[in-house]
Amino acid sequence: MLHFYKEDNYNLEFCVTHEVHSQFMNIFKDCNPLHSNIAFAREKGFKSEVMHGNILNGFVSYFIGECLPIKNVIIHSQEIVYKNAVYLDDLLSFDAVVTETFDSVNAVEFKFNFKNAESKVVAKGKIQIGILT
Amino acid sequence: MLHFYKEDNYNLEFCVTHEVHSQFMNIFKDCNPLHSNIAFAREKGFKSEVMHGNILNGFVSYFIGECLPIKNVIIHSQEIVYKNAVYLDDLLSFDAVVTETFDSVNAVEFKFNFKNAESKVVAKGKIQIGILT
Amino acid sequence: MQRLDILKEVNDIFIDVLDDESIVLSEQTTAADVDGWDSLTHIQLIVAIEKKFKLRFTSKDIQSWKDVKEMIDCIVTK
Amino acid sequence: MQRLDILKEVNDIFIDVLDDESIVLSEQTTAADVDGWDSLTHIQLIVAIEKKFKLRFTSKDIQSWKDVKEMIDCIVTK
Repeated sequence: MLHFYKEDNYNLEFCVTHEVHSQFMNIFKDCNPLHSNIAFAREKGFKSEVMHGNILNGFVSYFIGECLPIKNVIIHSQEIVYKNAVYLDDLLSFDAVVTETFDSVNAVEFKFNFKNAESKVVAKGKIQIGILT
Repeated sequence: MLHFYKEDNYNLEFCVTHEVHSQFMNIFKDCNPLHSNIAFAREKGFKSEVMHGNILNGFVSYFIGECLPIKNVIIHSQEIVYKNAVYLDDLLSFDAVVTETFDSVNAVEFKFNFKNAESKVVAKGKIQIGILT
Repeated sequence: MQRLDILKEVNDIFIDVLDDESIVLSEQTTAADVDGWDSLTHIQLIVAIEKKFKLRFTSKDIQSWKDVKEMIDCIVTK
Repeated sequence: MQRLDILKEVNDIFIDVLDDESIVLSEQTTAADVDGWDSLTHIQLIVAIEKKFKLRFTSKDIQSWKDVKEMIDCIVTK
């Protein structure tokens, strides 16, 4: 498919800054203690407040909307599995690869993962997009 | 499983306000023309700018973090399929139902959907959460 | 693969994508017969079928189908 | 269902959850033998197995398994 070929890969970096975290809570009002209360998070076995998984989905939105060779795209579906906790100020490396293209319906499938600074996979998933003609 | 029983259901309402939309773009920097340029969106067959699908995932975050009977939960995985475009100021009805519980590993699975004011399903998906002990 | 096995697999894909256990396809089924078979669902169905049978349709193939029979004809010949 | 069929199904689940086509389980395989079999993956594996075989383990069942053999023993008796 024009612009997308199997095994094309993309790499980006994201940082879960205090600003991202606090603005996410401000928009979506998810202030669950796991995300906002260090004592609670520690009691549950985490080293500090766990960042919202859906912050990573926001980064995926940026990847699809802004980092592909063309802008006329739309997300059809996406899935994500969280593997390890993300903490404030974690610098995440994002890798995505084109796994399949479907010319008949102008669709492209990617797999992606986010790794933290210790190269641990913190989340992985799939996205299917459509090309708007 | 304590607190969660198969077929328990939840209903919430969300509105994709201008504030939510603009703040989402402000945090995640996804200003793809489909989301920000009415002429582009119309040329692609939509009635105006299409709201980011991942705004709905932010609402899912709120549902899990703030609307369940207990707060000691964490998202394991989630998936979403977008079925119809969401526009600015759309009022969305969110329905979720417990589809399975897994006592052995303290996990609960939900199915959910978002419907717009015309009762059209705009997105549907699944979430698996864990209960933190 | 026999036509009946293909129909069964395609039926399972429809149940999964449309999230409707009650779907029973026959070769005569058309899009109009299946609740929720809209344009985006159509894409999800095609993608799922292409993946399952490890084949690729052309957009011309898809446009020519009038019913499930013609879809299966096309799967058989790929 | 025969033990070998169960092992095959469980192997497919491991490949899917761990996203690693190269996984070949035997009854002697332990968690230490499989790259990436960490605590969250473990939950995903158990959930997928419970769904696939339409059964439920207890937390006691799971804690008692030392290898894949004991997991299959448990599936067989459910």
